[in-house]
Amino acid sequence: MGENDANITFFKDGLRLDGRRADELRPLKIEVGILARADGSCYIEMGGNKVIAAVYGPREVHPRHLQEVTRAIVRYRYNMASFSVEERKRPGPDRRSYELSKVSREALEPVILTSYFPRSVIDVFVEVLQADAGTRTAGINAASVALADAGIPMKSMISSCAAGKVGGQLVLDPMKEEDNYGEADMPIAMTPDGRITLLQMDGHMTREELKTALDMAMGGCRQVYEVQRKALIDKYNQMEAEIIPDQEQPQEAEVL
Amino acid sequence: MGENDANITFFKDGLRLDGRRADELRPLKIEVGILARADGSCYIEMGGNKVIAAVYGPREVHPRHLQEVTRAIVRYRYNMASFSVEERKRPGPDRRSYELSKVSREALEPVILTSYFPRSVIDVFVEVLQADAGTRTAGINAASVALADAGIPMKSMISSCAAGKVGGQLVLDPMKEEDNYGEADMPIAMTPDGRITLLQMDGHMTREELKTALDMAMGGCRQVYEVQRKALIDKYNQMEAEIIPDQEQPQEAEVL
Amino acid sequence: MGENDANITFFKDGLRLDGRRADELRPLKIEVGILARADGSCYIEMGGNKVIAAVYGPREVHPRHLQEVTRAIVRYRYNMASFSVEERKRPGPDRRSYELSKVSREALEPVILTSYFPRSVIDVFVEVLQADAGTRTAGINAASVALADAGIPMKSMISSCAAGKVGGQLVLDPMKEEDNYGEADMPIAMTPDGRITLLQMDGHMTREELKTALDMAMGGCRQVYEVQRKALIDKYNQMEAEIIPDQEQPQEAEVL
Amino acid sequence: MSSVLSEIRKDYLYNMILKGTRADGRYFDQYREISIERGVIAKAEGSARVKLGSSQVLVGIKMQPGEPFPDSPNRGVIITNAELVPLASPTFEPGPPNETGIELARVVDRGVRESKAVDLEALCITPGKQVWIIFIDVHILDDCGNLIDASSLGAIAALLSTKVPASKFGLGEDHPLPIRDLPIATTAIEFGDVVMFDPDSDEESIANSRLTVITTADGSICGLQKSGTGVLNLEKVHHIVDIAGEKAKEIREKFLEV
Amino acid sequence: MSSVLSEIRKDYLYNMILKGTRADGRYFDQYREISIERGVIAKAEGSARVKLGSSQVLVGIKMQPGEPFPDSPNRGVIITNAELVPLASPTFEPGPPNETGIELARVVDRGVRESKAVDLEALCITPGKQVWIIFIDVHILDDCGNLIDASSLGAIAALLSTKVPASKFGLGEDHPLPIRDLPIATTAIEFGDVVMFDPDSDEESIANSRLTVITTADGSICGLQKSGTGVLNLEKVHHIVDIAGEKAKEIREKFLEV
Amino acid sequence: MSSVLSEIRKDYLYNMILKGTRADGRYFDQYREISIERGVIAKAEGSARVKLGSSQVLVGIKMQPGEPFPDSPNRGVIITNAELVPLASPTFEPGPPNETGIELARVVDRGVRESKAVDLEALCITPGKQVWIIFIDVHILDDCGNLIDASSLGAIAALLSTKVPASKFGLGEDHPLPIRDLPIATTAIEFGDVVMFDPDSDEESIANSRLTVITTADGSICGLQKSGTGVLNLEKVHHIVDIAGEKAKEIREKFLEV
Repeated sequence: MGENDANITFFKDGLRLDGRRADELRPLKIEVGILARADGSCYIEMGGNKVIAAVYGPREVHPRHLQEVTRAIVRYRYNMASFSVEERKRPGPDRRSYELSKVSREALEPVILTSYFPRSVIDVFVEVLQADAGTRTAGINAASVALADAGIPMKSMISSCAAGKVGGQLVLDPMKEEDNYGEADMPIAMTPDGRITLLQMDGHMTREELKTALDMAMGGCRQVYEVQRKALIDKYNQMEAEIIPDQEQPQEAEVL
Repeated sequence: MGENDANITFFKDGLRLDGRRADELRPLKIEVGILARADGSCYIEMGGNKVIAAVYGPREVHPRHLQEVTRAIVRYRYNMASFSVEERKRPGPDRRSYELSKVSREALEPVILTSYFPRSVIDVFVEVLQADAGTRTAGINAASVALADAGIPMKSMISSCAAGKVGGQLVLDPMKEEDNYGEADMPIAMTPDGRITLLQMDGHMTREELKTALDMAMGGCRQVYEVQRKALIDKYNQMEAEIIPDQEQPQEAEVL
Repeated sequence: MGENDANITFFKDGLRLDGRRADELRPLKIEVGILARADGSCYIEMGGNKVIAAVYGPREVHPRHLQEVTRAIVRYRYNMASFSVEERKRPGPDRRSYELSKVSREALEPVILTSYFPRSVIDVFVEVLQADAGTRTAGINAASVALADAGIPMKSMISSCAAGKVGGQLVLDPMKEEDNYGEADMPIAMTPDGRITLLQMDGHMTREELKTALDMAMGGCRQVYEVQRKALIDKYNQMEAEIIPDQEQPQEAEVL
Repeated sequence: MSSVLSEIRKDYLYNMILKGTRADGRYFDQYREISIERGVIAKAEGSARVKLGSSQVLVGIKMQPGEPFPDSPNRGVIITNAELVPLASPTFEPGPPNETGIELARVVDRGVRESKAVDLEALCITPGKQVWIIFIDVHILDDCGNLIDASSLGAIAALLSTKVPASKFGLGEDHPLPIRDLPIATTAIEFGDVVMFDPDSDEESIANSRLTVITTADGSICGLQKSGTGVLNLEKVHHIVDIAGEKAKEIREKFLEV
Repeated sequence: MSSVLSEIRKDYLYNMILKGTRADGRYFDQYREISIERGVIAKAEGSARVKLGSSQVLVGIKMQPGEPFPDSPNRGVIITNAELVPLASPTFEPGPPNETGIELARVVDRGVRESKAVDLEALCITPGKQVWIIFIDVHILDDCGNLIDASSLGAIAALLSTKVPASKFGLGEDHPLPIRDLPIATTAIEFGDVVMFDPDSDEESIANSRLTVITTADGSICGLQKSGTGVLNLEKVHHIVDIAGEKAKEIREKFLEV
Repeated sequence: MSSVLSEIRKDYLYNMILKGTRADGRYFDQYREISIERGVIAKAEGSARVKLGSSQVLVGIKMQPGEPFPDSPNRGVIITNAELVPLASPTFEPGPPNETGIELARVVDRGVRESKAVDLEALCITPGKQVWIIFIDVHILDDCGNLIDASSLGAIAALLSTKVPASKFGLGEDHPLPIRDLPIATTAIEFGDVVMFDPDSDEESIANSRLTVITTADGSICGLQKSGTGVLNLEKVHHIVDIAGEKAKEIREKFLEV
């Protein structure tokens, strides 16, 4: 975490600098199926974060020696666009992105029914187009929806959200300023029934604060889950709507 | 192209700085079969350029997954020696050499009868020992001769040459000063009957200038072709000459 | 070799700066079998050098195309820890470590019975934890013991030691100061019966000096061999000691 | 695609061509629908998201002060990079740009550079010491063909939306990047003796040759790039260059000068 | 390990667990024997060799003056690296750190950094110009499980033994590195609904999830890292965090404060 | 070469040796024909193309001002690199230098460096600040064996032809590089108890051991490098060193001092 700067105030009239309550998420927008080539895809805006996830697979594994005979392997590639951050980032993975890719993959893998697809791979690609604290949680949320969009069988969705500590107070879904100058950041991911698949923390929390922060972050995940669910239902309804007219007006389809 | 510097004169008494007419090639020298290990090889001097090309193959492809079942693949590696340019170049490929390798390969591949050699590779290696504008065209010319020297079946030769624009005037086969300070450079490669296999241009030309420049460059390619052809015939005659004396004087051969 | 600095005295009262005679080794300590995961291992202190060697194998070769059908291949990786030298070394191999790995491998391979294990690999890993001139010889000595500890069949041990020239005089097993400011360094490795498997030299020696230096270095190798042999016998005796009580007190073994 | 499937696809497309049309019903010189959204990335100095049919490209511009090249001490520096991230196509692989990505970046770069679209002299801060560095980062999101045209269009659109971030570096007030020309890349492929503009992925996969023509606002040509293992005769080159000029004019007027 | 062997091993360990014990007879929350040797590398500014059961880790500290990061001009810099050299395990391969090595280095780094164990302000030489750079190099020698705890312990032990080499750089007299906290990482795995601390390699290979908790001297938490493809419910998290606090206290008092 | 063919070749060469000769009729200590052409690359400060039998090597020298190493502030810097480009042999692969290329470069470097052939003190421009950097780039063109001797000879020949490009950098007039010694590398292999100098590729492929001896003008030895997985007894070493001295003298007098 960044150094705590005594001159920064994180709250005004009981609200955060962007007007949120302590336990409020940033505006969340999810679009399903926005890419033509990918088997499944999702675009998410979570506050200032703009992230796309794509899923390819199950498909053949190259190189072969990576194959698992009893299950599909899952690969996850978290990547930041060079222009996604204040100071241009050199293209390509760095140590941070390797770690985030690992924990994000481990956040999703528990719910993917990998045993259905032995010897194959499910590839999840996450591109951060604009970063504003919480890109890993945004990425996991998008990836979870993209997996569903690709028709990958899953035990449940995964929803992700962070809790933080700023100016001695716990807050949900910290934005950039809170992340930079706050005292702690704790991203988690979980299933709708509260089983934790990702848990990281850095900063400084007492035993009691950690308890409260976990409850708060889990509440955030539940809110995220509702938005993910709604986006998928909308997409499904829209597909239905697109298919039915065609069936009712076959002559028009031929004209096209 | 470099910035056009108003203080530079490119012509004197109607001739270029090195005494050439606008449509005149630089001195061109081609030697065939100058390497012992390669299956085919060629050394070319084209103005100040000194370039060697070697061909290996058809031979087995490694790694295997690059194999094509119906034809040979062609690989082309354009490489500059560290000492070939004014300021020492770091060894190894850079973005420019990757692009030049690609377009050079695509300049030659149309005439190579790749279907004769399924699952194999034809490797073309081009080393620029000294660079003086036009290294890609010199490399393609050398590579084309080296392919013939290696006995690779080809529909025809490929000849390559650039046209440029300097001081508002079109010139054939620009040298370093004309390339650095000129307004446009357009390298092409073609078969003897005028089918274009490489075409690049950067700079600034009107629609009409482009037409003329294309004609000029194609004329240059035809001149290059004559030199390539002669070098191969000379090599062939020399080989004949080497073989026949041995047959006529067997006793001397034993002495050796 | 470093530049000879006229102001440095390498001898005082006929002894070297660390009190050694010209033909005396630095203190040498060898421990066998100090790692649990490796098939064989050895820790060596040779003056200020602290080096660990580990052996894995014979084991399967990856990637497969490196396999040899009639014998095991031997790999040797010499690596310096970042903190092993005065100025922090960037992790990973450099040109020096590639060369040392090559000559060290070639120093050991002559005595390894590689034909016993076709299609497999014997991996030797050497980590320099602290460097003080002579790390390659220390590494070879440790690796040779680790190979024996791993039960790899060998025709004989290999022992390694350098001779150097400082202040115009030949010395055995040069330490850092002698190596940095001396006139020549000549590391060798050999079998107990004097067959040379490694020989390198840089610096400046007359034909006669070279002769004497070779004899001196070979004498050093013989001394090293005695310490290697003793360390292995001690280890063997200790293992015997550990196994025999168990056999005599089976009831106690069951209690554990 | 397996080679059997690709043969079937090739036959199908070829039969369409014999009938004088393309798989999606376009004319041979017709572009797919284009849409451009500028300023989509607030963290970047400039940005544009281009959709060309189903192809999607995002170009971001970042600027920072840095050292000039020794041979042009008074001019700003342009560095163009293209990332063909594996999200965008089943055929893209993670890792540093391969031949295709490098060629794409270099052709986009050539258009901007050779057209002198950016007034680089105006980007000198202290002669010989400090100039503005412009990073043009092309991020491919969905590869449904003709990435060169989409990326080139994204680059110039993003540059048009770019503010020089002078205040951030204590170098005066922010101001728009000085743009002097509007280069447009137009790409055609040749297959079965027919020339088709703005190829989609299927068309690209069957093409013999491809030719990109970059045109400036005055109708001149500032870049050419042929690729592919086919040949082009002089007549086809002239045909492509002529139509390219018209198409570039239409695109420029419709998307960049309104 | 072949998958047959690994199944047998898994069954064996599972049966032990049903009996309430572990393969080596430890209690579920019991650590293996720990030993720490400091100052083992004379060429390093600080060093420590940690044995945790059969696992062996050597941590070396090197310091040199260098430039601060632009966003913290008055503070020293910590750079942590972990080398999982192939000497340490049959599964490690030569080459740059992979995912596992990177995660290890980052978790060790997080403990040192987030606990504010090193007084970085005291490592400023000339504000904005020159500060001390601390390289924490973790060198794994023998991987018999739980490298995170062994490496984290090695890092703080090595830092405690570190002398700032000021005289070597003409910056005054050497002095001990100012250490303000003693972070301890404690790691547990979950398998068969049981939580086991300080897992050995076999236990790691069958674990569903792993959770590392880093605790500071005041009993607070300064780092968490879950890994593995299993899930953890809230109850298990709290259970692990509670025991982690106790274990960390024991280790800190026994090995770092004597 | 397939292993059957290589066995046949080995037998053939072995039988020749039993008869006291080599496949190309040379004596065991006889070199192939040598030719050296200097100044072949006008863009380089110095260059030499060496033919040793059918082996061909081109060495180019580039010089530029740069920073000295901290431990030798008043001396120029030599950087030696060898490129075993795939043009030169069917066994060479593209990519950064492998073990063989690195060893080659380091042995060439050792000869130049340890013989003190170049007066590095004379290459100091401003003590501690600026010195001349000499890049010795060895470019292998045709590998027909014994690249070490060909490359070492090329290096010293190229250095002898080198002009320090002072005027280009505003540092006075160009002048020849100050050369003080003429190191010559001579290489022999051991096979079937016979020692052969200047091995060709076939001989190299069957060799048990190889020994390179680098000799200075005064007949001293400034470098040794044994390689290969065979052994050498003391007698063979002395034999090789003795003949190496004679051969080096012949080569030096014939090619470098005329």
